[in-house]
Amino acid sequence: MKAGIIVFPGTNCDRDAEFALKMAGFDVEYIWHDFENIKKYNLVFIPGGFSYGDYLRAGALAKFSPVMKEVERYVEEDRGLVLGICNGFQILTEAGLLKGALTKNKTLKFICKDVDVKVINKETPFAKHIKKESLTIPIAHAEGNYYIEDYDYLKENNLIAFEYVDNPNGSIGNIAGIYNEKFNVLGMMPHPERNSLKTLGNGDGLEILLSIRRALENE
Amino acid sequence: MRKFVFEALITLKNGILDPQGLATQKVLKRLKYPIENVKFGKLITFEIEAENEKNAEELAEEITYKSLINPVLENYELKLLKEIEA
Amino acid sequence: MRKFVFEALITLKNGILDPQGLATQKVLKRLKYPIENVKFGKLITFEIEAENEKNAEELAEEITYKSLINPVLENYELKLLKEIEA
Amino acid sequence: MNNLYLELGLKDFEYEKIKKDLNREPNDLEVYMYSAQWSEHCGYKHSKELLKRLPKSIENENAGYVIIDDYAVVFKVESHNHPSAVEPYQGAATGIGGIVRDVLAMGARPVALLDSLRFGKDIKSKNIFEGVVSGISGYGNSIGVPTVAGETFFDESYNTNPLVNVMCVGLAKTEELASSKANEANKLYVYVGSKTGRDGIHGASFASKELSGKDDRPSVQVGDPFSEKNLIEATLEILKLKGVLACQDMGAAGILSSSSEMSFKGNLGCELYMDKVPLREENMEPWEILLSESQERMLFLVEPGEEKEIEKIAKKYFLDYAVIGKTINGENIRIMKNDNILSEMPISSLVDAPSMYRPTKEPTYIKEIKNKKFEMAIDLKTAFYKVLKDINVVNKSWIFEQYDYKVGTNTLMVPGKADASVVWIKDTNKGVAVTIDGNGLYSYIDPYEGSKNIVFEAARNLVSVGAKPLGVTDNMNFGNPEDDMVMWQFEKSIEGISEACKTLNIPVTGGNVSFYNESENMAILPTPVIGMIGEIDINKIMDMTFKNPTDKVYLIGK
Ligand SMILES: Nc1ncnc2c1ncn2[C@@H]1O[C@H](COP(=O)(O)OP(=O)(O)O)[C@@H](O)[C@H]1O
Repeated sequence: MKAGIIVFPGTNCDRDAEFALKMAGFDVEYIWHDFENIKKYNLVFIPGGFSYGDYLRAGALAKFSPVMKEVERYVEEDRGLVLGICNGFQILTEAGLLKGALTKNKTLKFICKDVDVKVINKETPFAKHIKKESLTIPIAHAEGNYYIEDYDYLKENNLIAFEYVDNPNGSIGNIAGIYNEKFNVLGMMPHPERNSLKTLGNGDGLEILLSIRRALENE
Repeated sequence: MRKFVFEALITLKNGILDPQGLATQKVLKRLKYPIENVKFGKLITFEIEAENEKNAEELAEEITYKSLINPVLENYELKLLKEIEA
Repeated sequence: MRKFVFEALITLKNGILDPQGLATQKVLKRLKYPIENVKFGKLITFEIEAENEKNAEELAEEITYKSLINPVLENYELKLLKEIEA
Repeated sequence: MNNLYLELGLKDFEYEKIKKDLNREPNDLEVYMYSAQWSEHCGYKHSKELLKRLPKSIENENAGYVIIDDYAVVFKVESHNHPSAVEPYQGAATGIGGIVRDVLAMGARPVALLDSLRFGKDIKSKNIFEGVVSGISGYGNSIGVPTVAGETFFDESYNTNPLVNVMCVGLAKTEELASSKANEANKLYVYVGSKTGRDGIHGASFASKELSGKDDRPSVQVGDPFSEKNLIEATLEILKLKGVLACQDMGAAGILSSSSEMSFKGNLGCELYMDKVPLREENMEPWEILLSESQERMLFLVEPGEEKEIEKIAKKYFLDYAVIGKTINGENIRIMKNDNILSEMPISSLVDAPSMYRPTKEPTYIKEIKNKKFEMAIDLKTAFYKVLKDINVVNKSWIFEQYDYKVGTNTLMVPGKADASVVWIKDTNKGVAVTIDGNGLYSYIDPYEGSKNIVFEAARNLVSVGAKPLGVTDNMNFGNPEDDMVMWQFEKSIEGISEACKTLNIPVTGGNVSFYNESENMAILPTPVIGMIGEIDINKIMDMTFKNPTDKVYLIGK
């Protein structure tokens, strides 16, 4: 299975993603944001960091990079799965590929710590092979407060992927991650790639990446 | 070509939590100021080169709506401030 | 007591680096927009309760200078927007 | 008579020396250049004699290093005390930026940050404290370098003069280490990074003057972490190019100090073109361009022809780029603008500030302390609770949870879990253990023993996670060096650090001196800060949690 990691200027979790994706059995390549062809990847991974410094709003300037038009087409044509973590999630919402928006944590501060998240919808290619009901995954963000006007819409369409057990940032409905309607895009604030090994935590993050690989292989 | 200066005033939509405003208000109230309803927004100014005022305004609108704001969270008001020497 | 709404427009002093403005401008220019001099500032609105306009304005000045801006980096312009029902 | 030199902080005897070195009166531009290069900050006037006593291993590079397996672990500490007093957020942020570029200039990828912070206890200090922490968080998190450890202490003597010491650790394969020494004439100086503005002009001499209060408003440097992150990636790519010969960050006294020092190290001269520097502001004077401390800039020395490749990389990362000078034979620095020579003078004079060391003697307060009797005025239980509640003892997670201490996925020991943190060197089973420590109170009561103790404490911190100490970087935060008491404290402290390092048999690989830390005529506690690096087997890392009921607890030592 081939994973492509998109690297924007300012992305800083690209190498972490490479490490974890290899751990989960993917062949991994980097995709510089100017690049225009991503068809060959089974998984497109948009990692965390501060693309363009997050200067206008988190993720706002990255959506104009040429590669994002390709991501849009990739999703439309259902070429594979798109996973956006942290800044990746912010970019996907800014680009309109996921609903809602991410805004400043209600504490107004950056938060770096381990949190527990419940797996809400397991009937998706991303989550169907996750065995646990709840996972311990690190967060590290200043703008992870998820907001959507029509929360019920998410709920009714099973678009909620993960919920915080103990809401750290003020997200509506404790939302930690959501899907798009086609279930081929997942955005989440917690960083599974930072907990892909026992020595880096308890390894729970690997569960998600392994689940994705298995689903892609069994398609 | 002519050059126009614009100012975009960007505010949070009604109902969106403004933690910065709230925190600032709390601090100021603790200092005993008779203050309410503190709200944080953004002020972005920029210059547009265009043939005429109308074109400039259209471009400025497009830039503001498509790039400078997030319509899920924010409202904006765009003002043409002045024309300057190109 | 009466109630007045103020708007503080806060901009960076001349010569102070504006990384947000620069990065935004670079991206917009790459999208071929004829844009220059993008500058980021803050817009803060708040309400003050006071006996009269003069007192309200003095308080608003004080709050803005002492608490809302960083005089090392920023300039400001304070506007009385309107009076509202107290 | 032109009194510019006095306004810029040069002394009469220094001016006389300049005239003698030049064999003429310096012009205004040259007075500016000297005032920056001979400031305490760049010239180490009061400290350089004493620093020679430290057991140093690596001379004259941007940062020192120790070796673990095939890797050079590059590390250095630096202070940003005065900028943080004036503008806490930006002061701390640009402090991080600066130390990261020091490590980067060695060709190392920055992999960890540490911060040693000291604040006062008044209301203003609270703002400074919060501003500094968010500045470190804002900048460090954005560039993707984890802040893995630090220390925080509060004491009245730091009211209005906080100490913000930051340390960066980087990794490079030993054969990839870069040099800052220019080795041949007619090589090009290539500028890469953000544009030059009037930021921090006079910063270098400013850092060497006491803060007088209200009107100290130098033009504040603002950090741009996005450009820094780009600069990190660009620099690491550029250093892989074959025609790139040397590299240096532009820190204090910016273009002037970086180019002259690189040339001086190679016994060469240089030519700098003021009309070629990328500028952010209009009508900048040559002295402003030379001395500007605009952030996020690097200087490379390259083979003619190679600049095209550098340009490509710079463009990729949204950075400015320009050929701004070259090395020349001889020993002169020549400042040019549009083919006119604005100044030409020997670099050796410029980079060698006169030493101001003078013998010191023990101040009277030491005896008073020694003779003082202390009595325990409260009962043990009350004391116990008082200690637990003390601001210097309480849990510091409020601080470190604002730092992204996990980015890079190498942090094997996170803050709060042990006395030192551990950063994994992926592809090996080794880790770098890191700690940073100071203790102003001990160093005040007895600068010699107190400083020794800090080195030993740092070593104990490393040993407690299972690491073997390998090297030290020190940051000397002291008051006004023209004060006899301060100089004595400084001298004893250097002796203490030297002695402790010799005992442990580890070198001091680099460091930093910050003088003039005082406010309202009160010097801060003399505060040497020690950063220490150790080597550890990642399968044998210890934390401090008790493991099982009935396990025995031993006390070792006396
Ligand atoms: N307190 C100190 N202990 C040991 N070495 C020091 C100390 N202070 C400065 N140095 C050394 O002096 C040299 C110049 O330091 P500095 O001017 O801070 O470097 P930079 O060029 O990065 O600003 C460096 O090699 C540095 O390691």
